[in-house]
Amino acid sequence: MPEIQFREALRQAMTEEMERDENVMLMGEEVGEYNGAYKVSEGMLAKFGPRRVLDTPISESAFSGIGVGAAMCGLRPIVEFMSWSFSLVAFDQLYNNAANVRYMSGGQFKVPVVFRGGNGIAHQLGATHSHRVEALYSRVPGLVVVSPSTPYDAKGLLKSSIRCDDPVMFLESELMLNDRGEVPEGDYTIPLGVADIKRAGDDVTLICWSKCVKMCLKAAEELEKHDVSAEVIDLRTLRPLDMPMIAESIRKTHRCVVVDEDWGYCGMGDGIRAKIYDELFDELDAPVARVSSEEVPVPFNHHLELAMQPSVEKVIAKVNEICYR
Amino acid sequence: MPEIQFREALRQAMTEEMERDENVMLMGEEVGEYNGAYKVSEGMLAKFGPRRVLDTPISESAFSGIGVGAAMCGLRPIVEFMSWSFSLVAFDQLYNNAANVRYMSGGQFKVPVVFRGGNGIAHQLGATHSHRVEALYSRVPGLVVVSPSTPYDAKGLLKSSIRCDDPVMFLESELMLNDRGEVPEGDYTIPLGVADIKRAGDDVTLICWSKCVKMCLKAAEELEKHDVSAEVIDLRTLRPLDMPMIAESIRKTHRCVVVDEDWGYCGMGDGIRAKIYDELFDELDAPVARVSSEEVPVPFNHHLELAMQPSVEKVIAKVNEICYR
Amino acid sequence: MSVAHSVEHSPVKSETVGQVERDRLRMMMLIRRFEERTYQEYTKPGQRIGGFCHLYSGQEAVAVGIAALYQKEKDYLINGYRDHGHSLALGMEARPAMAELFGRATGCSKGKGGSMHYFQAEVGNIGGHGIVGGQIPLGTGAAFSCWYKKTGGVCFTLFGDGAINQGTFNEALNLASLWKLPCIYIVENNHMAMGTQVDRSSAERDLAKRGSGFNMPFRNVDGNDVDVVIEEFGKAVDRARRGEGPSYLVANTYRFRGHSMSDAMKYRTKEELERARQRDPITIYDKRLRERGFIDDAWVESTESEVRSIVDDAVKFADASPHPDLSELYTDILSENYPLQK
Amino acid sequence: MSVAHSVEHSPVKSETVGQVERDRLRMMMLIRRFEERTYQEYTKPGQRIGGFCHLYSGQEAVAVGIAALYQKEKDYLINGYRDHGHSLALGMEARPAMAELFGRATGCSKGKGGSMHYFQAEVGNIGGHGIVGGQIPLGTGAAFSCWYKKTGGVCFTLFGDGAINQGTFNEALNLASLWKLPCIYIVENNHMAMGTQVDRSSAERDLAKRGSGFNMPFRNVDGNDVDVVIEEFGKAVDRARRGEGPSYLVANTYRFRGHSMSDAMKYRTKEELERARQRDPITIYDKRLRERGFIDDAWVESTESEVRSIVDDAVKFADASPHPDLSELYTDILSENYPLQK
Ligand SMILES: Cc1ncc(C[n+]2csc(CCOP(=O)(O)OP(=O)(O)O)c2C)c(N)n1
Ligand SMILES: Cc1ncc(C[n+]2csc(CCOP(=O)(O)OP(=O)(O)O)c2C)c(N)n1
Ligand SMILES: [Mg+2]
Ligand SMILES: [Mg+2]
Repeated sequence: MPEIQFREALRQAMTEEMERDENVMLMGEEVGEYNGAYKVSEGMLAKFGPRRVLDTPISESAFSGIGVGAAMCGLRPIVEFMSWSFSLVAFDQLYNNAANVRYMSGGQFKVPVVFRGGNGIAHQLGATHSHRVEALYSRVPGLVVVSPSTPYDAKGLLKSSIRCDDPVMFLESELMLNDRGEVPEGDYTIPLGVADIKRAGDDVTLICWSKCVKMCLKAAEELEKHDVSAEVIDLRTLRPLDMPMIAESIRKTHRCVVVDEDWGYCGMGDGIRAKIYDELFDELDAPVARVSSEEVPVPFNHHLELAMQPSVEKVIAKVNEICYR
Repeated sequence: MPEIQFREALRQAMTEEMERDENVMLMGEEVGEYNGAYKVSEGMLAKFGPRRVLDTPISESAFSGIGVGAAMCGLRPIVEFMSWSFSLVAFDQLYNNAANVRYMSGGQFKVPVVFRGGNGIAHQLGATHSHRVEALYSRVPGLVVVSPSTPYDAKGLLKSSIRCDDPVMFLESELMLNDRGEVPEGDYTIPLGVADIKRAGDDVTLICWSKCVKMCLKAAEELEKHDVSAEVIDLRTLRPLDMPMIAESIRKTHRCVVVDEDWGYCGMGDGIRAKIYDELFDELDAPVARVSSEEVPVPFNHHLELAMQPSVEKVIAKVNEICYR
Repeated sequence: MSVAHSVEHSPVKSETVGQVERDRLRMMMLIRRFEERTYQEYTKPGQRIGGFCHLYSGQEAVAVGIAALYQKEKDYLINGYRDHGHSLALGMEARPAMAELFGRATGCSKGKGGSMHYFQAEVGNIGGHGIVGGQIPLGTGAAFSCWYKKTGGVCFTLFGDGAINQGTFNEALNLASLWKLPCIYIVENNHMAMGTQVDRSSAERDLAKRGSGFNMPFRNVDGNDVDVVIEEFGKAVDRARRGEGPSYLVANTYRFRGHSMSDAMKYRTKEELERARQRDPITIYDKRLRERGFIDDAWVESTESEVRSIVDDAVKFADASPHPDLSELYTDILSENYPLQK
Repeated sequence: MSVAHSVEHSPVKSETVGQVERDRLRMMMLIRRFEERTYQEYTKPGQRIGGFCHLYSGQEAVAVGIAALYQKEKDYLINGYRDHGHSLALGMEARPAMAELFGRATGCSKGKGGSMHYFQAEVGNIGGHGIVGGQIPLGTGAAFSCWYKKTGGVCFTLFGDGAINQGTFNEALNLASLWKLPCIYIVENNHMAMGTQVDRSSAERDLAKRGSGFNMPFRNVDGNDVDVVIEEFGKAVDRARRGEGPSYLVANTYRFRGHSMSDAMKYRTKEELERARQRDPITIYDKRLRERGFIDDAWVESTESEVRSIVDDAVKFADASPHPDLSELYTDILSENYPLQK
């Protein structure tokens, strides 16, 4: 299998789906002539032309709503946010329109639109450009939230998201775009709503997604050296959540740490932990722990920025804590 | 003590603080000549004139940002949202600007602004007009979130919020504006960050705020008849959370139900429950339960709308469940 | 000549001379009757209609004028929450319309949307929307789909005089003009946003000028005269269908009722209302059709009683209709079943 | 006469003829030097500057022209993320400015804000802001505070040609004009939004016209000629100080560097860049001051080396400065201690 970059995997998914379905198109800031702020859509304008690859003005509310409206009328738009942090200026279009139009119309409309872009903390972009939006959107009935951790998953999940008839919030990470991995050429899909065990283990379950998966795998390696066998579950889809797989793992390990790059309070990690407590309370030998970012705006200074976030060390420490070692 | 309406308590707080401090002013849609969409600001334009009570166009992003910018420059604006649901079109101004400007400037600016209005599900206003925003804002470092349940608390908390040098999201409820209660004339304040035991009990702790407090008090009465003594904690401030009071109660009752009108997943209730699990795991004789709204957009039909929400019956059932009776 | 013009645009085929015009007057009368009956139902004891409810009485010429230009097989219409009139004009039956107000399972949105959220997918009615200005990007997206598929269709995107102060207005109009999308932006200027007069909400009192910065046609239109609406909107529609891009039109009209049911209308004088009554779109068009000899007292009387009985029947139907089953709470949220393998 | 005009506006008191002008040229040279050195520091191996970094080279006349009109005791200035030049022009020392890029505790925002978030409260510099268009309402709020307190102050609210396509633009300009707030809205039109030329982002290519619908003055200004900037902006400032409300000005200029450090500028031809160099604001002003006999080669040389040493010193200072203590992570979030009893 060819080894390619994360960004290429995303590009392959979009390109193949656009070849497969005339109604799929891409719009966003700098996706065309500039070939994408992070070169994800490189070459796509040349390949598909200006009708199907559209550069937008800096008007997130407008082009997000255009994506939703066009989806209601038979298209399957892919809308790129240069960063998910910028979706906050279009929040109403996603939180209200994308999520509610089907319900409010009594099911008369489907909304097959994909919103995608980089999510989370990158490298010294500061408080306003480093938002982690998973909790904001995962809490909304009517939305689907996907966040891949490998090039292979990225391609398969993005293709499924484009074929999905519901609005999908597809959360990438700017810091992962250079990651390389084996990705089959041509068509394959990965189901939405199914997590993936990235590493099997017996003593503790590490729940993570996106950037934190690599971190958890590293932590698991370290823990192995100290005879702690950690199972790493990559959620891949944050809404709907794959509780069956989580439950199966915890019934085996009886211990769990959720690793969340976002602030803790009312975040993704808390939502997941609450579901675990509700369904698996009696299976737990220790509290379901959480490693998340410090509750501060993201600072510019890199040392502070790193200190704020989850780390391999913090994950290991938390595991040891709940394993009472 | 005179008995007055919730809306009058809010009006007294604003009026007294405007008399006390020339830099306090009120702006929002229909707050002036129309005397407020829900008559909270009735008579205030006549009293203070158009310089201090300003009707805005339907431009939430602009007037929210004006509130933040004016606060950075020495004023203490009160910004009314006709409904907190409409804050979603101004989301970036609150989530980014109000919350981050102090941090990003290295502490050079304070942002003494109060955003207030009706939050949550009212009466058949449909999916887009019934949002419960507490989790959206309570998760943000840099913001303070307050939500009163009685006219007395409303006046004391709003006065504290107006005097507070940090941005305060003050969440009222349209359905409570007619509630009557004893409210002292003249000045008094209630501290921010301090919860209130609205009813003492020994067997189970009911955690709630805003509209759900009445519901929990009713449930507690019912439970009393069946020899279950419920303690009702009205959080009053959702960020920062009064964990000491919650802890004290749970150390006594060892059982807890959080009642949250919002969707469950990644909501306020989950955030509170996570904190309880983290700090009090060994004190718990049962899972920390949650009664929240069904995970669906808010339907128009009133029967469905009611069925979606927490109720006295649901609270009682949940209490019985975790008391294993 | 505006008649000729409108016929050329109208999907309605008229057997007899004046039929098209009579149908338009009849529709305005039906909308008026529907709204006034809704008012009675809402305000009478044992209220069976709840939630926000915004009546269209006085603005009928806009919706009916649009309907004359509307091509059901390819056009779209989107609107704010004052959406009863347009939905009826595009052919929604009074029964599902009234049933929606009653929140019944037989409503046009199954009782899940209510007054502010009328939808009728099969005619391209992509809805009433409650968030002021929130529908402007959606309508632009519908126009985008026509552009993308080259259908020759257009999207009528309606909003109020208050909505032009939302940010979406600037973003969407610029983008639609930049891409030459077939979007007809229509401000229904009833001169009030809730209790706020236009001169207290817009620094530029001539609302047409608010659209002057987007390199697209912008103009004021008499929104009380259905023939003028058809004539003026028709030019914009032709332009859009020719692929020349969007237009921005301000239909100046008036609402006879309050903003919503709770509005005491303290901001309004008897005199102002009286002046407005002189320009009631139904009176204007009634007079014109009489002059043209298209209608007489008899026709008006019979049509009056016809629309009355249609609305009476709709109320009976709504009242007799079941509430949605509680299981409906959980349907129509997502279209797919998950886990989803495709 | 623009000199007279500017002097009348300028807080700077000039002892000798031409001093004011020399100070302006010197500041433009300092900004240019600061930015070019920043470019070197950012791109050289062992990079000590991180994050997004947007250079101002080529646009100096706008910031320096504003500074000539700016009254520190009562005015405010707010900007996007391309904010180094304005901050220096308003009197920020090169040391805290450079230290902020290095993310050090001695930076103007304690290393917490970075390049995009320069703030200097004591001169009314209410910041650089990273969200495109997000600062427009904040600046309007600063102007509101001047209006409310009747200080006679104004707020210079700057943003780029791409930012006019954000919704906040429409909302804020209308509201400021409606309330007659002393806000000077300034588009720094460098003709590019990242890789997007104005004619691909704005349906109306004359950006001045984008401000035509708000019942406020709007016009294009040569943003490469500091005297013209002072002259034209001065009229808007006088008007605002007189309480007659906001203005909308488009300062047409050019950025010599890429959008940010990662920009390969494939969209730009050598010829275009050459044409732009002909209109370099520093060259233009240098030439004029020579003609006026205000400067000569000697002055230019000594000033060159002066600004060079100022920037060298700033880099040394930044490099020698400590990183913020990890405890700083938790400070400057809230101003109050909770529970809060007041
Ligand atoms: C974003 C937002 N802000 C406020 C409201 C509350 N609101 C509903 S209708 C309305 C007035 C709108 O007036 P206009 O746009 O003129 O339309 P009209 O009601 O006159 O048809 C307001 C303020 C809302 N629904 N959405
Ligand atoms: C809401 C938002 N969308 C997108 C971005 C990413 N972005 C940063 S600068 C920029 C271009 C802005 O160009 P312009 O307004 O002309 O200012 P200039 O950089 O030319 O000074 C973009 C798209 C952002 N920061 N905020
Ligand atoms: Mg109106
Ligand atoms: Mg630019």
